[in-house]
Amino acid sequence: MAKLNMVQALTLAMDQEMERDPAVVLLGEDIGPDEGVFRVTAGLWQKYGDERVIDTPLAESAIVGTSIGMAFAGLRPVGEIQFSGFSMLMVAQLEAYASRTRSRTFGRWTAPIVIRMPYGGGVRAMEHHSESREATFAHFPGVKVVIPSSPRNARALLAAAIRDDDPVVFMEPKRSYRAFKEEVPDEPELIPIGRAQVVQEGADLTVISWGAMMRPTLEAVEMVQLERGASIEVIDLLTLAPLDHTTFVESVKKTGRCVVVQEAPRNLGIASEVIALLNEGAFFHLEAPIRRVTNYDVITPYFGRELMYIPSVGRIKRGIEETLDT
Amino acid sequence: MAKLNMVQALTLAMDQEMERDPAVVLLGEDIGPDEGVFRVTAGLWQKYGDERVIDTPLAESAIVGTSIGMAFAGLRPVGEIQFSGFSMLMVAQLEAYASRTRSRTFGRWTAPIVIRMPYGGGVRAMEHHSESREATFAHFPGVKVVIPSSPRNARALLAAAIRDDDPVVFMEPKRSYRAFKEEVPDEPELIPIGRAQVVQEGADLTVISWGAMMRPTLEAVEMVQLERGASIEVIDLLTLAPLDHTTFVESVKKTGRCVVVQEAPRNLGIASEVIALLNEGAFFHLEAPIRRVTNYDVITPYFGRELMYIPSVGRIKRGIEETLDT
Amino acid sequence: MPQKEILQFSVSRLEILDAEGNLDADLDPRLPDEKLLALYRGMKVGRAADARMLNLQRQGRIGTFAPCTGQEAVSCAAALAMSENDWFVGAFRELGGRLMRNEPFWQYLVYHNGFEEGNAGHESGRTLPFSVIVAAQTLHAAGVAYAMKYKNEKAAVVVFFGDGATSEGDFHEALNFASVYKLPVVFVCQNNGWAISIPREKQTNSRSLAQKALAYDIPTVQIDGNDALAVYREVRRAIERGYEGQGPSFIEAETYRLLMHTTADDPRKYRTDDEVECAWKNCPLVRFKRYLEDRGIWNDEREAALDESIKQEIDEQVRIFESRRDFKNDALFDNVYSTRHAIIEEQRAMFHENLTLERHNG
Amino acid sequence: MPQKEILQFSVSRLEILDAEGNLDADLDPRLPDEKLLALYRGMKVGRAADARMLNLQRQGRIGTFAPCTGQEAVSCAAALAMSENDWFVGAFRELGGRLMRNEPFWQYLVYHNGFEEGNAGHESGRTLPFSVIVAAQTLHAAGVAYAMKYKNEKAAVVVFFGDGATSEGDFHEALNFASVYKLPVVFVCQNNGWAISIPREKQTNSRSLAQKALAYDIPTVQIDGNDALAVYREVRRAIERGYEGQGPSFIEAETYRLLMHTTADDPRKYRTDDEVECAWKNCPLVRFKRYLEDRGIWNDEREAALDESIKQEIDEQVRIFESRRDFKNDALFDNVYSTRHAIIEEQRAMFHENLTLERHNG
Ligand SMILES: Cc1ncc(C[n+]2csc(CCOP(=O)(O)OP(=O)(O)O)c2C)c(N)n1
Ligand SMILES: Cc1ncc(C[n+]2csc(CCOP(=O)(O)OP(=O)(O)O)c2C)c(N)n1
Ligand SMILES: [Mg+2]
Ligand SMILES: [Mg+2]
Repeated sequence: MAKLNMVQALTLAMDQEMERDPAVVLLGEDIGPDEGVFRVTAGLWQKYGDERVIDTPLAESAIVGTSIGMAFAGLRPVGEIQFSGFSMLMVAQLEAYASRTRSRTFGRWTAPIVIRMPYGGGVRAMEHHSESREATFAHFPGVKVVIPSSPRNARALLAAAIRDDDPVVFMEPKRSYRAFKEEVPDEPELIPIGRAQVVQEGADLTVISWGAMMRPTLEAVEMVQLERGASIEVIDLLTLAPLDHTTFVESVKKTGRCVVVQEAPRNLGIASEVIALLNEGAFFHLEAPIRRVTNYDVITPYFGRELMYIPSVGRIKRGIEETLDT
Repeated sequence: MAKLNMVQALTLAMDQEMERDPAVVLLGEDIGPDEGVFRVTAGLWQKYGDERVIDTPLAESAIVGTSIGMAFAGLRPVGEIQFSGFSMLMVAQLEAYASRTRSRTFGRWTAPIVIRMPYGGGVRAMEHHSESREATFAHFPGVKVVIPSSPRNARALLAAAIRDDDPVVFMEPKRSYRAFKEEVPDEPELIPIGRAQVVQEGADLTVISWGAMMRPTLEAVEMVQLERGASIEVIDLLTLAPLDHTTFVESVKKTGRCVVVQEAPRNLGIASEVIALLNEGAFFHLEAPIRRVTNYDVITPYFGRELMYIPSVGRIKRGIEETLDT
Repeated sequence: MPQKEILQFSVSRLEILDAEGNLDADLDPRLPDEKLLALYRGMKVGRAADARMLNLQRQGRIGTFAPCTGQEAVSCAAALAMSENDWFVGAFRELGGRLMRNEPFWQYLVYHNGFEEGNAGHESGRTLPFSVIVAAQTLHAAGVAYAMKYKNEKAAVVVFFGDGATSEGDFHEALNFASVYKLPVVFVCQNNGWAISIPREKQTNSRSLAQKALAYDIPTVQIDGNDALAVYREVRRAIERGYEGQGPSFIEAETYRLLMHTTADDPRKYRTDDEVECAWKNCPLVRFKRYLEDRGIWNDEREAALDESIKQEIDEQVRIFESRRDFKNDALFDNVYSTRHAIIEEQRAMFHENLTLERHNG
Repeated sequence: MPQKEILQFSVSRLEILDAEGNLDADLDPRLPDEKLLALYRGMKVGRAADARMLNLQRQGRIGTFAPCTGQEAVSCAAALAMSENDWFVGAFRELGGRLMRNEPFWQYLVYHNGFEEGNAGHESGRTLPFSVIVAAQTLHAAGVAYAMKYKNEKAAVVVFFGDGATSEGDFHEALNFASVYKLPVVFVCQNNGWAISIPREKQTNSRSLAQKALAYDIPTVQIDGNDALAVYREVRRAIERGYEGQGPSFIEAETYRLLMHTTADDPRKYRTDDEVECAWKNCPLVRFKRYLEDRGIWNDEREAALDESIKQEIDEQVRIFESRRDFKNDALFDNVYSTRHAIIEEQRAMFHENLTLERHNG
């Protein structure tokens, strides 16, 4: 058991999976001697060499397209896209092959690949380095989308993603990379993909979020609880596709009120689908409209203004309060 | 005034816009002598020549990327992607440049391009030829997404898209290309982008749809009206981004019940966002859960089974009936 | 130190057996008789299967497909040059080669009748299914080759794509990737003169497609793609180069698409009947038959027997195809993911309910 | 008719002024003094501006940026070779050239301080803004060039990109597109040896980047990119080729990124100090200064005066930058679309409400 930040936890997951299974290889830009621009592959090239930690040419479609080929031939590739802003270059391979090979061949061929990428804002990065595009990937049937929120669940989810027999887009909240540390067990640990986690139970309202938004969300929840004595249930989705709707539908049936906190723009984000599913599954239990606390439907702002646009603790808190008051 | 099918109406729109404005050029695969695989550019190469009706090499990112450059330099390019199934190859150019150039340069540079593509199933096409991916494009801030449903509105919307100063993804329901004819005025006609159309007014329930689903929707509505004497309001969204939520929120405030019919898979489709907006704007008027009648969250089925998966008149009708009965 | 030439490149062209049946004996790979006969049979099967599909399509018994007539030498001779351990990565115009790789024709028909079952379950080993997104499969080929190298397997990957495919970004990324890691990939460009309506000259301004490989320092050659011997020789050499760790090779095989692009296409809109008629004179089967005759291992009698045996084989396959119509309606829900998920199973239930009601009402 | 060579290609390399200051007088473009001085000034401004940005970045007054030190000759000499009507399409490492194109440095700083306003409003004419998605801008260049040709304008497009960019699919599609339509594009590859941590040799297995253009039959040349005269000469020739309807040209300019990839990068992780030290000996400014001195139009006094004038200019620009901090909070809502839309305006209202409450509470 060691106290690790999320970067270290992710490195640990890859290291242990590579030790366990020689079919696991990593590929991406600058993941070798440079150890990844966020150092997530620290030490792995030194330990596993060129063949298993593959520094690729600058070509995102190739990273995913060759991963698919490797998977066809029995490897377990873990590709890194340097920033999610560049991930649009590989969606054709994801949508047309990774996502549907199992279905279109009845399992004769499958593409068990992991595509890792840092996502989200708040680190004063350059343009195209701060997007949150989980909904783009989650919309493709057959793709699993996973976003951890802490070092410990990051390690356990990445290990599970690598062992998963389906293509997994694994999005890492870069704002949380080094934001805090957590005890992470030495022994491999897995969190099943496709399950949300009830972070805390409550009776008056359900807050749903994921990734980098979990920390401000929990902060806001604590403030509301302290200030008003409200009892709030908090759910960390962890898997964005396929959604674990049972967990949040049951929760909202109980609480009758819900706030969804999302870093991405509002339009067609994960929150929209959560609301649609709650509308279908918990309609007669709802006592107030479900509230979305999200970014706005504008381009991802360059860093000068980004913190005004990403949901803040204050906005989340107000969202919860107003929903409690409706 | 002539009776035209949708293909002819689209050709007419392009012809008239090209006559009006020499800055309008068309580019795409097989749009010249071959007149497009669906013949939507029939006669235009013969009339306007190689320079304005540009047969491109087989490269979708190039079609959109060079369109963006042309637009920077004052042209009004209308690119064709042969089938929406190949459109994923150009989303990087759409997301990183077309959608945000206006915002990121404060209007100093803009990308008024139109990207046309046939979408949807029901014509027994090959694999990757039957997808409905409007939600993918609609999720990008700054992109307008338009889908016509009839020859007349196809002509008027395409003309408006070409004159629009923003990037427009113009998706053509290929199942409706030759399905029926309609009177189309000779004189240019425009439908403002960003507005939904109330196709018929009603008091008991609102049905929302778009594109190829409008026809079965209207059929189902008529049956329900006849059989049960119900009064049903029907809305054709026409523009999928930005959504004209005012129109459908007002409608559902009045009717209290709503069904959304969508050809795309359910998860994170336009219907999800419509529901989220209704939840926000009409919650206290809702008398029943909003129902989604959509495809399932599976890969777009190859044609042997596609008609079982695409919403049918029967399914739509049952969706309306059940919502009326809730 | 002014301006000086620092690098030289060239592209050469190889022909062994020309349209008139003239043979370059030095270059003849001297295949044993049984291989020659297998190759001829393979090409004939491809041609006959294509013709049958055209019939079936016209009768509405299968959907749209892309005929391969005229291009049989490329995929068939390549298939012959490959071992079972090598990987066959096709696009959508390699029927002859696929059948030589033991893909059952009935499954091919099932697929073209709109059912994913056509891609399922057959044990054709290392033959990847159809790939519709032009050029995408070139990256899969590079990935498979990486795996072969990684696992130290003696296996190469032969990937097919058209002249049009050379314009796509994925093609470029695949060649670069294969070159950087010296992967055992044989890039076989079936230059059939057309990408739907776009002639080769408008697809690119290059004087050859073979020269595309120069950008990556990949050994390259242009061949007459209707010359099965040339195809065999070059693919074989390239595979061996791959086995020996020498990396990828590129082959531009010049051939011609004698029929429509797909059954939904009308080639009269963009090319002349003259051009097509001319191209028929280059038919890869005719010259190969003459070669067999010249070697004294073929005659009209054998031809007739072969035709009959192929007809029977195809009839049998069509019969199997026609008998396989009991496909599960809800099959699409089976393999969305490797394991069951509540959201998919709920939708499966909805699907069944809808189908039942539909039947009930309709 | 066996195997025969059908096509020959070569790549040549051009150097005019070497690192020691030796000049090939035949190739010297013989620029008039004022142009030479403008070029030297441009390179010096680029260097000084870079250094200032490094300072500002370390003080937290601007964000991450990509320094250009060592590569000034490429974008500056290209800018000098261009007319106002030509288009400058850059990536993110052409500071010197951008400033020569009259992009105000203060705006460059505003941008790098995280505000889109840095791209707005200045009248730098045909200079496109920063492009971060590697290689994407090569397609924009081809599109702009198409428009120029379509409008019969005498204008070429000079597009810059790195060695790493040559691996992207967009690069390939752009070259093909430009070649097919014979567009007036000058593709300038700033081969600075590295793409972040990936050395040129691992980016591609080719012996040169210049040879990438052979795939498209685009005229190509490799030059010493630290030799401003060679850059000027080749860019100018290529622009003229464009004017004359001869289509695109490709230039591989070999240079070196003397500093970090961006200020977020630590180059010690992947290259040796030795290598970098060595590279400093090739500094494009040193040899150019010697050239000016040899021509008798430069001396230490002038150098000192220039340094002083540049310092003042940069100080002034930094001062303007520092004074521009009154940016609208809600600016992001202004240009989502060309016209206002209810959904955006509702969100703008929410945004203001949130900001007000935030201020009130915090
Ligand atoms: C990415 C992509 N774009 C467009 C298409 C539509 N399409 C199918 S085949 C084809 C032409 C392919 O030409 P070529 O590569 O020469 O192969 P051929 O059909 O001649 O065998 C086109 C444009 C596609 N399948 N994929
Ligand atoms: C499509 C894309 N992938 C990855 C990146 C991240 N990235 C920024 S610059 C760079 C290296 C670029 O190398 P090169 O083209 O040689 O240009 P240089 O930085 O050396 O000027 C990378 C990988 C990006 N900006 N865009
Ligand atoms: Mg072809
Ligand atoms: Mg570089």
